[in-house]
Amino acid sequence: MSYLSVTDILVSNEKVPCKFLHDLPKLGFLDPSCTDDDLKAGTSVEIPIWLAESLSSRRPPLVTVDLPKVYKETYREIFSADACTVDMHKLAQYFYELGCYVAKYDIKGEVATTLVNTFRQRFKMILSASVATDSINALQPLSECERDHTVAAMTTEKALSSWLKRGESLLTTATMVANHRKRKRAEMEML
Amino acid sequence: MFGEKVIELLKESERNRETLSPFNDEMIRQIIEEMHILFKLNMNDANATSENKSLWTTVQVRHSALERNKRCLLAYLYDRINKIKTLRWEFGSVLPPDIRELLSDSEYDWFSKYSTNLATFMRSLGQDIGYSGIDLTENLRPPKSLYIEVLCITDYGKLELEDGDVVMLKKNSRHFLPTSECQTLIRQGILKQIT
Amino acid sequence: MDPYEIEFIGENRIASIIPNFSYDKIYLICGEFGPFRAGLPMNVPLWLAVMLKQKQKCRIVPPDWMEIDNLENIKEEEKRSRFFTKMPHEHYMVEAKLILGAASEDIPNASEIKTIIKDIWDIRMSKLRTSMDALMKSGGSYGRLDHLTMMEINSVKPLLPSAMNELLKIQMTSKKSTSATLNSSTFSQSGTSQNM
Amino acid sequence: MDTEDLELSDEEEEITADVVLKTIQNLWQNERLSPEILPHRNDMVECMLGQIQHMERNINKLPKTDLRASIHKMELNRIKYIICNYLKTRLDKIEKYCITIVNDEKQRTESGTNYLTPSEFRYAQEYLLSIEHHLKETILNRVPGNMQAFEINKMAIVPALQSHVFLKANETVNGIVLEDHFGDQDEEIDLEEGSQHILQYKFIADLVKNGKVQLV
Repeated sequence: MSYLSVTDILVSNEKVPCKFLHDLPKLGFLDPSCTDDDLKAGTSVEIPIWLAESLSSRRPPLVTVDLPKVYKETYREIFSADACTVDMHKLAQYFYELGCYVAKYDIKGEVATTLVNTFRQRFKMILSASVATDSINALQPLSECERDHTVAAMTTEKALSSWLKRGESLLTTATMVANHRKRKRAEMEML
Repeated sequence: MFGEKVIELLKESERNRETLSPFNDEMIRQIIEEMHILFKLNMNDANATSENKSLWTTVQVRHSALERNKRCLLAYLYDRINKIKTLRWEFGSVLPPDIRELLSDSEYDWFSKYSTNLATFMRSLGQDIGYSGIDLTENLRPPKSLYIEVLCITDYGKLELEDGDVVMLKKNSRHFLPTSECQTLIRQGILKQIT
Repeated sequence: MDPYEIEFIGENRIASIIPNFSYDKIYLICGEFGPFRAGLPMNVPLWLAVMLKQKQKCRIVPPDWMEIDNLENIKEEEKRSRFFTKMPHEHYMVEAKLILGAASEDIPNASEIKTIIKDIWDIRMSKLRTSMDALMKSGGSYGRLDHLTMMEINSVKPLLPSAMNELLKIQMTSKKSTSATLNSSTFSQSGTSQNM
Repeated sequence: MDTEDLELSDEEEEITADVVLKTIQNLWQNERLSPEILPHRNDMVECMLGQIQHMERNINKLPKTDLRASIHKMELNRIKYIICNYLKTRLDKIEKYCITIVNDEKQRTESGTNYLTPSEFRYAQEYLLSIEHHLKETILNRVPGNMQAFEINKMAIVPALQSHVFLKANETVNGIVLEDHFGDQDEEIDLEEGSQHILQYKFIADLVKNGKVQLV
């Protein structure tokens, strides 16, 4: 994943449970329930995955990373029973992306298998949402990246059906120009 | 938690993928200041590790936070660069004042450099065989007809056509023009194609 | 690519017209056409056929395949077959849309023909969705798609390739990182201290 | 109004304008659909630009309302669209992957197998410099001393050669190996002439470059 990717930065801001293996003087604030200045070895805290990754990859590691609950066995069973019933948006909007980060902390590789199977199963939801008449409801249970795929597919679908219907494509105002004009108009109306 | 401020900036940008927000100078300044504070704390604590070994761990946490802040700031700037590039292709080399205001001074310098570099490149196209260059901001859609009917959205003034004719583009006036000569004005929102 | 770009590519096909004017041969970059003899059929690129039709300079001769019995057979075959059947040509839909759009009065039974072609298209599109789902379930890394036309292939972009990319990415990062933790030696403490 | 037969160079055979046009159309289509930048074919582009120029001069001799003039103009607009879109597609890739492309191109120039035209290469280098300057001025020069490096390897965006693409085989190619990333099992397939497939670009990148397959 690219260093400059905004999406990856947002994904890696998601928190995961970690246990600190050493004392952390002056960093008590990392644990909202901690009143001391220092954080004691053995404390479990939820920290963003970017920090957890960086600390667990030090030699020796400074933290051990635990799986967030959606990647644990209870949920893995739900996904393998029927992944399509899950409202992924509520449960874990970056399910696959975060899953790719945490899969390495699952030595048995079961998280990896769950991710792959879940994506495969839920692909039909993307397919049907992309042609749904009630697109708002169809989009609702999808995770962030599933939504991106669906929105892209809807755009294709729309372009195709308007091509089938219309004779000629009209030349139009460029997107940014149009959006900025819209925004300006909205600002003017507010004044 | 570290680096939260810059995340807000990035979220905002992700929400508005097709508009540019004003450059957030103040936020950038605050984040850089936060980095200097973290850095100073680390310098002090790194020097004190001989007495308190566990300070070393703290130093490493802060170091990760510094790296993270740097990455976020660069990503914010790079994301804007891509949008500013689009401005060049859509508005042209002269930005309307209200758009110009959204850019920082350094960004405006970058815009000008980009624009110059692009112009140099476009001028070089076909030079070996006696062309005076090709404008790549034109011919963006597959051509359908030689002439189209357009409605003028704003008072623009005179437009001189290749054959020497001059048309007056006034608000709400309608014209029948060669597609190749009015496509840029359509993209800039000055004209609108009507069926 | 958007549908208009595929249409643009399809417009290079040769179509048959009957001009109502006479002219010498015309030498275009894409080839020479003519001479134009009023009342005599001749071949030109589809884009030129449509352009002349719009200027009322010709009639368009419907291509052989655009004929009701023929189309009914294609439709039946498409319904029966589990796979995609071979269409009259790569740009059948573009040709149909342009000719029926610009010159429906030149085509006998234009509206029935339009309906059958749309039916064939719809059958193929729904088959396409089913095959996409099957492809993702069966592995999602390779597929063979004979007889799909360019416009049809374009209709599954970016969804199919990007879902396949996503699947691959999930497989690679989740599995790769599993093996990475087992034998990893990332940066050392001394390396970090130099950075500080 | 006549199209001339074109000579690319002394050793090469004469090649007609319609062949050049078809070649450019295929180049354009491949460039649009491949994740990486493909070797430039400035010879073809310049050849076509020469044709356009020649044709434009002739059109100007015709009366403005002449039907033939409109037909020629329409054809020229179609060709200009392809050329502009082809060049712009390349420019977009050059910008997006500029760090990777500039690095690769330096090596390719040494071995004489460059992908970019001289002016594309100049453009890529200028573009990269301007980005570096801007990031330094706004951020890097203002952050703490040990954070100021412009880490070019980290910043590089690499074209995703593993992306899936659609292709049609122009001729039969046997024995394409679809490597399995997890070492489980490699698969081998044949591309028969006229058959269509969706697979990872990296397995057939060479076939795109030597014209044995066409991206669709």
